[in-house]
Amino acid sequence: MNLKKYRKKSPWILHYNAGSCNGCDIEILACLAPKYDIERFGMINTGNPKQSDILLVTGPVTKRSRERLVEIYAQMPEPKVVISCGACASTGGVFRGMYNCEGGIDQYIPVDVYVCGCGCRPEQIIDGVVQALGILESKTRDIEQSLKLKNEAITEEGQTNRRNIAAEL
Amino acid sequence: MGKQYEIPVGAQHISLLEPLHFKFTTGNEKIIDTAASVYYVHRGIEKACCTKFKFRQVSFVVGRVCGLCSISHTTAYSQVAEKLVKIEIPRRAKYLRMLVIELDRIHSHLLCLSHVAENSGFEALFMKTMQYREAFMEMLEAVCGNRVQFDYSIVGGVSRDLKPETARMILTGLKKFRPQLQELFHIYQNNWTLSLKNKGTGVITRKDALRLNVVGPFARATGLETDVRSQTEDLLPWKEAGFRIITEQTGDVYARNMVRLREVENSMEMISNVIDGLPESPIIQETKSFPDGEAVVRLEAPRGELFYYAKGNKTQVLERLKIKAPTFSNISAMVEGFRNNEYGSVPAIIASYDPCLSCTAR
Amino acid sequence: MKRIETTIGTVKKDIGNFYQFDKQHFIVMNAVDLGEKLEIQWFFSDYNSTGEVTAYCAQVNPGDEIPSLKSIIPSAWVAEAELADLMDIKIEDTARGFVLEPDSEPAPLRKKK
Amino acid sequence: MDLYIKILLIILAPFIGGLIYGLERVVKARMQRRIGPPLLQPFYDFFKLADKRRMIVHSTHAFLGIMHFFSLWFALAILILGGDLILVIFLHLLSTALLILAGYSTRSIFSHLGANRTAVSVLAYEPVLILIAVAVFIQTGSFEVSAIYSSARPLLFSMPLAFAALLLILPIKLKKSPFDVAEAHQEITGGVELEYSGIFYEAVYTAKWLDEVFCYTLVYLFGAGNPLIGLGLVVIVFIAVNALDNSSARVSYKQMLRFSLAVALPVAFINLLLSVFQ
Amino acid sequence: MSTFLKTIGNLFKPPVTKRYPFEKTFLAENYRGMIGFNEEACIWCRRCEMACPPGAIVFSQAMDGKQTYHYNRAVCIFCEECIRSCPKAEAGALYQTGVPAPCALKEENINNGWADICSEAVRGREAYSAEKKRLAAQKAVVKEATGNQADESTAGKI
Repeated sequence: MNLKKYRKKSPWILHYNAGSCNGCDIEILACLAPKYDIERFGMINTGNPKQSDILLVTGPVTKRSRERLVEIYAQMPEPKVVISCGACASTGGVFRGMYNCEGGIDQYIPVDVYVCGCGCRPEQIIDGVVQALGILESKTRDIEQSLKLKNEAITEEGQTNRRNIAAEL
Repeated sequence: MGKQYEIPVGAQHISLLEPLHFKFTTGNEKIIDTAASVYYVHRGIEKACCTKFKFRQVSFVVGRVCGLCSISHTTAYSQVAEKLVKIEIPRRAKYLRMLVIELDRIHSHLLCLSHVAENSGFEALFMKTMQYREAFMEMLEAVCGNRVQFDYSIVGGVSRDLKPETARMILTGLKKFRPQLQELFHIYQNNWTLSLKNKGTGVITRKDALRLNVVGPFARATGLETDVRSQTEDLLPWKEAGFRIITEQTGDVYARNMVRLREVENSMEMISNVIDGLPESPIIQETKSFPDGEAVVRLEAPRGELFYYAKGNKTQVLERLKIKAPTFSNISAMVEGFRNNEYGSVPAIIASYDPCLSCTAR
Repeated sequence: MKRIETTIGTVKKDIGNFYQFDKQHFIVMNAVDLGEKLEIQWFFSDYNSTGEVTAYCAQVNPGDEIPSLKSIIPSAWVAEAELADLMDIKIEDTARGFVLEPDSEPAPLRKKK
Repeated sequence: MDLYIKILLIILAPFIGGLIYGLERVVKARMQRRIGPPLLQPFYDFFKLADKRRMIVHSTHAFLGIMHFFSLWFALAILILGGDLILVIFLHLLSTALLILAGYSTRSIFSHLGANRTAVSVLAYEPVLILIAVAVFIQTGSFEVSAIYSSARPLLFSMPLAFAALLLILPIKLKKSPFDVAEAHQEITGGVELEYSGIFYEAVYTAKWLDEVFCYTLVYLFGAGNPLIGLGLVVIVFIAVNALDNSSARVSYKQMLRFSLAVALPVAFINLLLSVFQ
Repeated sequence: MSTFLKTIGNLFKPPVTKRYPFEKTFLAENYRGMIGFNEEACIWCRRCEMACPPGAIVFSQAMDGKQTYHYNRAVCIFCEECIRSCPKAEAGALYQTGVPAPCALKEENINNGWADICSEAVRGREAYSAEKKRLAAQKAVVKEATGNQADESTAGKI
C-alpha cells in the first residue's frame, strides 16, 4: 500500500534556535497555543530529532550553533523537510554580514521552505508548514546531507552509522 | 542509582526556547554541580551598530537583539541617542512609549508564566495562559503593526500614533482580561501539584541577590526592592502612570510567578492610566544634528535593568554602543540557584529565570 | 553619569573602597577604543531612589593586564570574560573563548588600523 | 461463541487501543479549549513511522522494544481470555522490564534516566496490583480472571477500596500527569523511547495503545458480570484520568513513590484485611 | 480541585481555535507588510536604499541610466524606514501594502540569488558612473576644442 499520503497527515516538528532573537520562537510557541492549534494537522512538537519530520530553524546561524544545527539535521531520519522561519533564518535579514553570523541556514543545510517576516506571524508559519507538507510527500528516503558536510555517512551492511556524520567546521 | 550522572541540557532541548547549554552533575537526580555556556547567540550587533548602520537605523537593529523585549531595547537606544543629539521628545511620545512597554511587559510575563507551567508538566495551564496572552498580541499588533518586532520608538519619538479606536480596543481587552487574570492567580497560587513543583525550588536569598547583582523580577522575588522604573523619572513619567514596586519574600519559583502576575496587574492599571491621560502633542521631534559626547541610559525591561552606553563622534555612525541586557547580570545567580534541587524541577527553574540569551549574547 | 578617573594600578583599591554590595549595584564593565589607547569603564549604580550611575574610567595600553574584580564583585566574571574576548585585552585569570569561536574574527570591537 | 468474541478482541486490541489513544488526544485538546487532531491520528502516525528511514542504535535495543510490545500483548490476551491474574500481572511486569533493559542498553543519558524512573514507577504500582489480586483471590476463591467475569456481583460493590487503590495508581501506569515522570517530556524528552525511531518506534508507540487497553480492562473487571456497569466505570475513569492529567503538574518521582506507598498501598492493604475478615 | 471540575467543564465549551487556513484571523488594518513600489511616482533618489537597515531594496542601473527597483521580501524586516525616508511617499512611490509576505520556495534562490543581484547592481552602477565620467571628460575636451576654434575664427576676422 502507498504510505506516502500519510506523511502529510502526521508531521512531527522539531524546533531549533540557531541564534535568533526569540521573536520567531515565541511565534512557534503561539502556533501550539489554542488560538492557532497546529495539532489540528497532527503536529506534535517532539524535542527529539530521531522522531521528527519537519525541522523548524530560526535565526541566522551563529558560529557556535552551526555544528549543532548540522548534527540535528543529520540525526533526523529521511524523509525530512527544513523550514527556515523568519528573515534572519532565510537570508540573515538585518544580521546579514555581521562577523559572527553565517547569513541564513541554507549555507549549511538544504532549506525547502523560506518563511518571510520579522518575526514571522503564526499564519505565515502555518502556510509554510502546509507548503512543506506538499514537498514532504514528494521526497524520497535517500540520505540528504548538509551542504558543508565534511565526512560522508558510513554505511555498514545497509545500516547508516550517523555517529560521526556532523561536519567539524 | 547512586552513581553520578552528567546530564547535559541543551543546546537543543524541548524545554528551552533558545540555545543555552547547562551541564548538571547529579546524584540520585539531585543536582550537585552546574556549568553553563550561554554565548550561542552571539551575532556581533555592537560591532555592526558602530560600523555598518547610521544612528537612525540602529534603533531598528537593536530591536532585533531580543524579540521579547524589543520595545525596551529600541526605547533605551532612542533615549540614549536623544541624549547624544540633545533633543527633548514630546510628552505624547513618552506616554505612547510607556504604553507599548507595559503591553510588552504583560505579554512577556505571560509567556514566561506559561513556559514555567509547561516545564513543570502542566500543559493545560500553558495552553490557558497562551490563550489569554493572544489578546495582548493582538493589541500590540493593532498599536505597532507587528506581533513581535514592534519598531515603535525611533530616535526623536515614536513611529506611529495611537488611534482612538485602538485605545478603545485596548481598554475593552483589559476589562475582558481582568477575571482571567484572577483565574490565573487562583491556579498559580492554589494548585497543589504546581506548588509541589514550584515552592521551595530554585531559591535565591536576598543576600545572594545583592551579592550577585541580580536584577528584575528575579531579584524582586527575593525581597530586594530594585526597579529602575522608580529611579528614572526623568526619561519616562512612570510615577504618573501609577507604577509601584512589587516584591515577594521567598525567592523561589513560586515567588517569581507571583511577582510576574502582580506586575501584570500593575501594568494593566498603568496602561489604563496612560490611555486616560494621553496628552495632545506631536509624536516626533525631528532633528538634523549628529550624536556627540557619551551618555548612559537605564530602563526596566520585562526581565530587569537594561543598560545602554553610547559614545558619538559628530558623524552619522556611533563611536561605541554598549548593551547590557538583564539576563547578563543574572547568569552567575542562575548557576547558583540550581544547587540541591531535583533534576526534575530544573526545566521549571530555568523557565522561571526567564533567561533571554539573545539579549545577553547580542 | 558621574565619571571618576583612575588608573589600573589603583582601580582595585578605589573600587574596593567604593563598592558595598548592599548599597551599590555593579552594572557592567565596558571598554572603548580611543585609537592607540583603550578606556576601560566600570559602571555602578546606587540602590537608593536617585539611582545615579558612577563610572570608574581607566586608560590603558592594549598590551597591559587589567586587574580582575572577581574578589570584590563575584558576578563580574561574565563581563570580564566577554570583554577579554571582544576587545582582545588581558584580564587577570580570565580565559579566552567565552564568546568567540576559534575561527571567528579576533578582537571585533577594536578599531582596525 | 463467547470465545470467538474474546479472540476477536485480542486480535483487535491494538486497533481498539489506537482508537482510545486518539480519543484521548481529542479529549485532551478539548479540555484545553483546542480542536485537536482527528480521531484516527494515531494510525496516521503509525503509517508515517512505517514509512520513515530505518535507523537503530543497535539490534538488541530494537529487539527489546519489539519484545516489549509482544509480551504486553500476550499479557493482555491472558487477561481477556480469563487466565491467571497473577500471571497477567507478572507478564506485564516482564514487558516493562524489557523496556527498562532497552533503556539501559543505550548510551543516551536521558534514556538511562527514563529507565530509572520507569523502574521506580513499577515499584510504585506493582505492589498495589498484587494486593488487589490477592484480595480478588479471597473474594472469588481463585486467581482465575474468568471467575471474576462469571461472578454475579461486580467487584466494585464487594470491594470498593480496591477500586479506589486502582484509581490512585492508574495515572502512574498510564503515564499521565501528575505521575508521568517516566516519560517526562520537558525533563528527559520521552525517556526510554528517546532512542527509538522509525519502524522500531512503532513497537513502543503501539505498546502505549495496548497499555491503555490493559488498564481499562482492569477497570472493566470491577464491573464485570454486568457489562453496563463495567463500561460505565471505564467511561468515568477515562474522563477522570484525563481531567486529572489536564489539571495537575508533574510531581518528582520521589514524591510519586511516597504517594503510592503512603496512600495507595495502605488503601489496598486495608481492602485486603476487610476482605479477609468479612 | 476547582481546576479539575473546570477542566471537565471545558469538554462542553466550544474550542477557541481559529481554523486559520479556512478562517480569517485578526490582522491589524495598518499591519506592516510588504513594501509596494510605484515606478511612475519614483524620482530615483535612492533614499530608501540608503535608509533600509538590512538592505532589502537595491536599485540596479543599466548603461543607459535606466534604474530598476529590486525588493527582497525575505531580507526585509518590515520597519517602514524606507517609507518614512521617501520624499515621494505621499505620491505613492513607496507604500505599505499591508499584506504579510508569502513563503518562498527553494526554486526562488532567495538568499544567494539576492547576493548576486546586489553585486550585479553595484557593478552596474560603477560601470555607469565611469561611463558618465568618460563622457563628461570627452565633452569637456570637445568643448575646449570648439572654444579654441572660436578664438581662432574671431582672430581670423580681425
